Amino acid sequence: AGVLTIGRREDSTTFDPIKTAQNIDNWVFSNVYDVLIRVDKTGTKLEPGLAESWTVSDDGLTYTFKIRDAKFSDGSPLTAGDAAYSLLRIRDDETSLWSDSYKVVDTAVATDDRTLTVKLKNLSVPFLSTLALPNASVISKKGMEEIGSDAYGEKPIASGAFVVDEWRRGDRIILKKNPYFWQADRVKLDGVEWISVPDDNTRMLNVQAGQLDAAIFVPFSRVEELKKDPNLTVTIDASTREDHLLINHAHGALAKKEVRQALDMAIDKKAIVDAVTFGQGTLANSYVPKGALYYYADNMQRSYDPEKAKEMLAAAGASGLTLNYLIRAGDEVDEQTAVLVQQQLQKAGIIANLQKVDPSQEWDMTVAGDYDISVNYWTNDILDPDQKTTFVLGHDSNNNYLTNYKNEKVKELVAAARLEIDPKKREQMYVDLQKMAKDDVNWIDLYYSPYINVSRKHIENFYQNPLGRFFLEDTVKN
Amino acid sequence: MSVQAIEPSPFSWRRFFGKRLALAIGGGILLFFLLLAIGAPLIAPYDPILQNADVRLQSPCLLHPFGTDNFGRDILSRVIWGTRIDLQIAVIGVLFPFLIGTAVGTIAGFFGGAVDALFMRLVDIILAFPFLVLMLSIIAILGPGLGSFYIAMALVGWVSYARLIRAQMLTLKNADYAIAAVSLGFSRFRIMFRHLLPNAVAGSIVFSMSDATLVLLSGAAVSYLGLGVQPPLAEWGVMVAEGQSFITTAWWITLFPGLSIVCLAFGFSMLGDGLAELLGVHE
Amino acid sequence: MHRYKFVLTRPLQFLPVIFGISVITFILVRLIPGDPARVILGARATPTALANVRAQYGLDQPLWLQYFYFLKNLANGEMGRSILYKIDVLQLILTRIEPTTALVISSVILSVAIAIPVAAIASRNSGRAPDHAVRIISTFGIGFPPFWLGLMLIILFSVQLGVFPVSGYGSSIGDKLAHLVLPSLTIALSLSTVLTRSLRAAMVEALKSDVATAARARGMPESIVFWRHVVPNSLVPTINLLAVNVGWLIGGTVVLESIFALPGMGQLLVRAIFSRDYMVVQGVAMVFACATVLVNFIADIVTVAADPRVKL
Amino acid sequence: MSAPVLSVRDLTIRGHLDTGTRTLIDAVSLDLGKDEILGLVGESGSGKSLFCRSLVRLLPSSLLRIEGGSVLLEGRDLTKVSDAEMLAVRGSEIGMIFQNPTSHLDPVMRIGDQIAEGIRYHHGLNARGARAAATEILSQVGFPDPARQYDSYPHEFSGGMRQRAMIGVALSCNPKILIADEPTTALDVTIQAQILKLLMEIRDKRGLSIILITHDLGIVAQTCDRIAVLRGGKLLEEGPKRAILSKPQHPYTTNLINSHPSMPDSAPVEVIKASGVTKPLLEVDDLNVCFKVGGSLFKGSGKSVSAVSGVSLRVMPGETVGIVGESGSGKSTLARAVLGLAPISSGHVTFDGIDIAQQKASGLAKLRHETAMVFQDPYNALNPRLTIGSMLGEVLKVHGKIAAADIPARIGELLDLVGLEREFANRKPRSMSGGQCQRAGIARALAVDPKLIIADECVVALDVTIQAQIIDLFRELKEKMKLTLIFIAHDLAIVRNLCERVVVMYQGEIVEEGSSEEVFARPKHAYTAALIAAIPDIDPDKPLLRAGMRHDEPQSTPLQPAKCMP
Ligand SMILES: Nc1ncnc2c1ncn2[C@@H]1O[C@H](COP(=O)(O)OP(=O)(O)OP(=O)(O)O)[C@@H](O)[C@H]1O
Ligand SMILES: Nc1ncnc2c1ncn2[C@@H]1O[C@H](COP(=O)(O)OP(=O)(O)OP(=O)(O)O)[C@@H](O)[C@H]1O
Ligand SMILES: [Mg+2]
Ligand SMILES: [Mg+2]
Repeated sequence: AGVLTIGRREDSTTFDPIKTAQNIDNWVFSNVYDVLIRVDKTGTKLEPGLAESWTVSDDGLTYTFKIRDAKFSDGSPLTAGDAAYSLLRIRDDETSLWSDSYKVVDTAVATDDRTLTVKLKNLSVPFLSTLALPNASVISKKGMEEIGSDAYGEKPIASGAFVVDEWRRGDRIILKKNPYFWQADRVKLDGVEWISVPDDNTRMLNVQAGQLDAAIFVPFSRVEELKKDPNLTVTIDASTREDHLLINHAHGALAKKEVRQALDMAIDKKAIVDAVTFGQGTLANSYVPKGALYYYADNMQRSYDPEKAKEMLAAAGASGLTLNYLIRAGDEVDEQTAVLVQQQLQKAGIIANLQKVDPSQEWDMTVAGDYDISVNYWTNDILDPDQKTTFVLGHDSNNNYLTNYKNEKVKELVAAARLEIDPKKREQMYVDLQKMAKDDVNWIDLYYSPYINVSRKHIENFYQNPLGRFFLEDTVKN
Repeated sequence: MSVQAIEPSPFSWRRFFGKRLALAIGGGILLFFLLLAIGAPLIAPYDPILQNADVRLQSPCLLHPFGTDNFGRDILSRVIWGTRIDLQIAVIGVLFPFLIGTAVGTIAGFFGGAVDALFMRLVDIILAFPFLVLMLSIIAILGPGLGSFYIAMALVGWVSYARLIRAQMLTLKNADYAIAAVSLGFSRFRIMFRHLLPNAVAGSIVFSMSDATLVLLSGAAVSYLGLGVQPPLAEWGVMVAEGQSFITTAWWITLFPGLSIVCLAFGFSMLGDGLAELLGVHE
Repeated sequence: MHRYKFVLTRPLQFLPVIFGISVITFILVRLIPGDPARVILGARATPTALANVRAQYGLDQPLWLQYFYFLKNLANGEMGRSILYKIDVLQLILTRIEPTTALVISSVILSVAIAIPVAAIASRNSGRAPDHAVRIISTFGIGFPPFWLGLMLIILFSVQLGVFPVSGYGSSIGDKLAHLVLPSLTIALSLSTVLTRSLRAAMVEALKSDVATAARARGMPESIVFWRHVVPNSLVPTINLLAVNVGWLIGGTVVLESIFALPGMGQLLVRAIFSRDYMVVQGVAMVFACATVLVNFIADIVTVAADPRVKL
Repeated sequence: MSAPVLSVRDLTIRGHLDTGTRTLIDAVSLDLGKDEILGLVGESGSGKSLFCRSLVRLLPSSLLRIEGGSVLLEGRDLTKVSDAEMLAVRGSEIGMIFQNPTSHLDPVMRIGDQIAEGIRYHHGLNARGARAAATEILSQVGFPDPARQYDSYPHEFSGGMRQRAMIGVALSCNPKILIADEPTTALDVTIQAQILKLLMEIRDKRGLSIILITHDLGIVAQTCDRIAVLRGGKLLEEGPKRAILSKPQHPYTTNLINSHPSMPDSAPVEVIKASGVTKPLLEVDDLNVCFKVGGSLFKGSGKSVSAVSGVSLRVMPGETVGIVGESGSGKSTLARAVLGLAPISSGHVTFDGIDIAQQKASGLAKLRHETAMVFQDPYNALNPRLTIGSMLGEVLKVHGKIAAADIPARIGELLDLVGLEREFANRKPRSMSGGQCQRAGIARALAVDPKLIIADECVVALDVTIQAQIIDLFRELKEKMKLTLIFIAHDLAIVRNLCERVVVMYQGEIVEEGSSEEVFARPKHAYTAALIAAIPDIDPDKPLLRAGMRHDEPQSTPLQPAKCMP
């Protein structure tokens, strides 16, 4: 019982699932909306959501879902028609930011009230995973048509554990328990308030002073101190976040594999884990996050060796390399990493000129290829590694995550892995991809970091799965 | 005219400094910082950007009197080197607005009429223009760093000086000696800049001292938003802003640069007070 | 009341100011490198998605046309649609006006409430210990970075003593007031020092003035001399100073809104600038501009009311 | 003399200043009898104000202290009584009227309330009663509509009315003694006469004793019973008015009496008949000057003030013309318009044959080269940041009439000419006295080597003795350098001493013009007659105010709705 108050950095922007691509929105959606298929607590398995069960045709092109007997928060029944509508909407609506990811859907039809049949245009193994994306949540067709997307984005009619009671823009979202939720008896809280407290210090102090039950985004530097407080629990949940150093392969000497390898060796990731994450992170050895599907734990990790790096650079004719290091302003961790990396590179004879610009400009410059190296991070949206692999190695429209990385063999393998139905073979393909990426140094993997949240002692079961979903239906406030 | 005996009075420090006390304190503080800035390479015990993983987050001790930050950099050295940047911020951040504002105010006040109306509308616009939008936009356009900051300060800051000088000019241009100058056939340029401006500028000089504090604080605010000087440069505002994460665990990271800002601001204020008394300016 | 005639004519002069600000903001925000479409799409952006977003918000139109639409909207009392929040900008701003306004007003009240008695004590003891103390404290007080001061106040009053809420805004009036105490105090600690200095100087001057001498010469005790003659005569120059500072404050609350998690316009503005939410930046800038103009207007009215000699 | 109501014994005031300790009032002893008006005269800085303020223990600064002597009021020594007792003395026993009513009246408080304030405090009346009492006082001091004027603010009144209000405030608690510190210095002669008359009436009505401070012996002669002369903080002499005026003991007093401008000068101004010269140097023809007041960018027509309307005037070379008239009558505006310093609305100014309006550039250049102006306020007319030498040097350089090498020598000559030591070249105005500054101002005018000098009230701010010196200097220069002089004053006596021709202005127009002798002997215009009558003569037997007294003052700021050209 009780209302859980959670402090976070920023307020949501909308509740219309197809109109946002930001975690701040998705993390609230997942407890307001429900999806056909969910990702489990460990972040490694799909489990039934609004779809009780499903079958896949032998050619892998036709999916048939049996829709559960559930209700929307306004009490109206949730049908296969709503599910079909939602899927087509995210594919077709012009305001959808996700249409590309669902272009693979050919038709989605409600064969009857409880049966949804989806036909794909072509084979796609990750398809089921994409249905777990919060943005593909099931919305009420009737509701949307009645009140329109603006009102829906403000106060949605949904079928999740909680409903939006009030949204005080910029301040808080007040959720209350949804009595129509099909698992309503699982929900122990009366409600949840997501409160935006932008300043990290203030957010922590709020929990320390007992004015918030919990806060997310605990800065690395505060973990040890908060752990000491007997009133608090610091929860460290595995995440899919991976921080990496982007390298612009199109710039001069960076096109050479040996130079990139030297760069990899010149960076002491351990020092970064120590100084920047205060030991909370773990060394990254693959672009696939640790613990995620098909993660290759034995992937190679180049050891820190500035001298060797220097030699390699000399051999590659790239001594006295000068790099333009782009930093996102306002991101403390980024800035700290940059300061460290700069000094490390110096030991290998590489001069890194730090260039700090405001976040959206940083993004612009990265896209324009106007950088040499820059730190970035990625968190998975879906369970399947295909999405990230395609973006990072698959040579699609974004120049391999803006690195201009080129390797035809990798490209082919990415496409093939998407179509491989046999999980064993598929896993092997992803292991190969991880090895090849490491060898090529498409970018430099730095570290994996967990989700760190803090809560008062009387809060139980407050945790996230690696994709970021909070399981507030399980959270207890004593 | 009146003939009165003046008896010499015994020496007293109070009388010696008299009204100059504020001036002396303010000047002393600024001189101290100036020397720090000039002598930074000699005085600072460590390289301000040198990281040392062994002494991270060291509280003040003999080796590091002000402690170290999360990279093991020596705070004292960073504070000393920061003096260079912060003095520069205060001086340049005030100098350009001062020059621009003085020129505009002189011309607007002296010529009046359409020129004045035009400039004053501009002043109205800038006064009503949200400073932050301008500051953040300029920084976003030109990139964070001191250059953008100075430009933004100059674009906004001149207004105060222009208003001060203009108001002075409006009264001074009707002063008898200004009219006398006209009647003597002096050129407008000569009257404006040789006769009126020197008499009009005292208030602005005094104001510039408190303005320097405002500029320092604006710089700190910009640092808080993460748009301060480029790392790893040591600048007080940035140091305070970055040290915020350690405020409950490593107070020394923020305290010393914070105190330096306060002290420098105090120096400017005192100097301003002293100048006000010396130049006979009333706030 | 012919002296108040400017109340009717003055608003006309606001129009060019507001218009000028609209043009400058419009140009300025668009000069900023960066693309709102990319910001909201993030790393997963695909070219079609980008084009879609740009088309939806008319960002693919030529600039002058965009400005034309902006003005057209404005004439209809609309400010366009937020790219980030996907709602009407005016509606968005309306939800954010109250905390900022409340913060500014409470800070001003608090600052004045501090400044007047402190300046009174200092000026009536001019040249003696209390005066020196006030001068030194107020000179020091000006130099504290507000974000640092704010945090210190939170640690002291909320975490250690637990008397005021740490942050946020609250819902009932009493609750809101409690939430406003610390942020306004942070502002007041620096604003009141500025006011105190000016007031003190004016009061010291007024205490020595002929007006005060004349009042003393007719046998008025010092308290009447001070409160009925010195204070009213010292307020006028400070009104102007206050107005200028409130003007600064209106656009400058962002840092404190952020520290104290007040859901105001400053935060909205910063987030909008960082995400290139053009319409919101423009909208907020306009609101800030109007507020500043309004504050100056009010200051003029107060000045006229406080000093019968002033004609505007 | 009846038993004194107030007697001062050996009063000594010292100032403990940064520069050392100075004795500012040096053992002064004085008595003030009942119903008596005691005139306290002395030059600026002699300690008159200080003396009076010390009587009510309101010294201007804590650095100045009463360090000896006593002030006895009905047996109590005011230098010893408690502060609380002193509050009761101030206002209800001793009332004060100050020199400058504008700065002493609270600008943000209604006139009536300022009077009522004291009544409420001292007599404990309620608001209504105090208002009635204050209204009564307002009518006593000559406010025509006291009930309405009670609610007016000081700035809504003219200087004369403000001084009346000030007197009202001083009378509010019915004091026995009134101290009036130069109550009329800031006022026009006609108004000065009214205020003095009012003071005497009040004295008669209420049986007050008055200490009247002034530096004008004429005023003393006209109003006081006894005279005390103060100089450098010392009482030089004291005695009944007639005794002092006819047989001054101290040479300083003699000097003071002799330099009073109302003394008919020994050498009458000789009229230089325009022999042969027929062309006037300066010709002003139907000149109008209007000022826009109010109005702004957005409302087109504000009101216009016609400061000078339809003035025609000719000045022959070598002539000395005086322009007189009360404050606001347009004297300065006329002077400025003539010199091209104020915009001309219509009419013509011809200088040495060139119409300035028509040949603007060359006309102005010629004007600037051949005319110069001397200003009223000696301090404000000099740039405070320039030394006298550099100021003169600049003028010489800009005009280029003499070679650069000769400039230092010429500066020396100029200083000699105006009677300043040569070392003054290195001084700044702040370190000079008013008279010295005024000489420097004259030197500056002479540096131009002008044909015409316009002196705008250039002696008003100075002490009588220094006034006399400056007038002598002008007379001397006029003869030496064949100058044409236009001398503006509101003090007729000075003009009569210096000028051969006089022009009387009233509300922007010339109401009378003629030779000095003629105008003074037989004023044709009533206004001129009133002006002359209002001059306090140093001879106590030529009583003040023969002319009829008006209680209401002439409207001195004619606000005429756009009578002049747009
Ligand atoms: N506040 C003060 N501090 C120091 N000296 C002062 C102060 N006020 C007056 N004095 C000195 O006291 C002396 C007498 O001044 P006081 O004002 O009494 O002259 P006064 O005769 O009234 O002159 P005036 O005719 O100009 O009013 C002057 O020498 C003046 O410099
Ligand atoms: N710049 C101006 N703007 C508006 N009105 C003005 C201006 N200058 C003078 N006046 C008005 O013109 C009239 C004449 O003023 P002027 O200064 O010529 O009088 P004056 O005879 O020299 O008076 P005083 O003896 O006080 O110097 C006055 O009513 C004055 O208010
Ligand atoms: Mg005096
Ligand atoms: Mg005049």
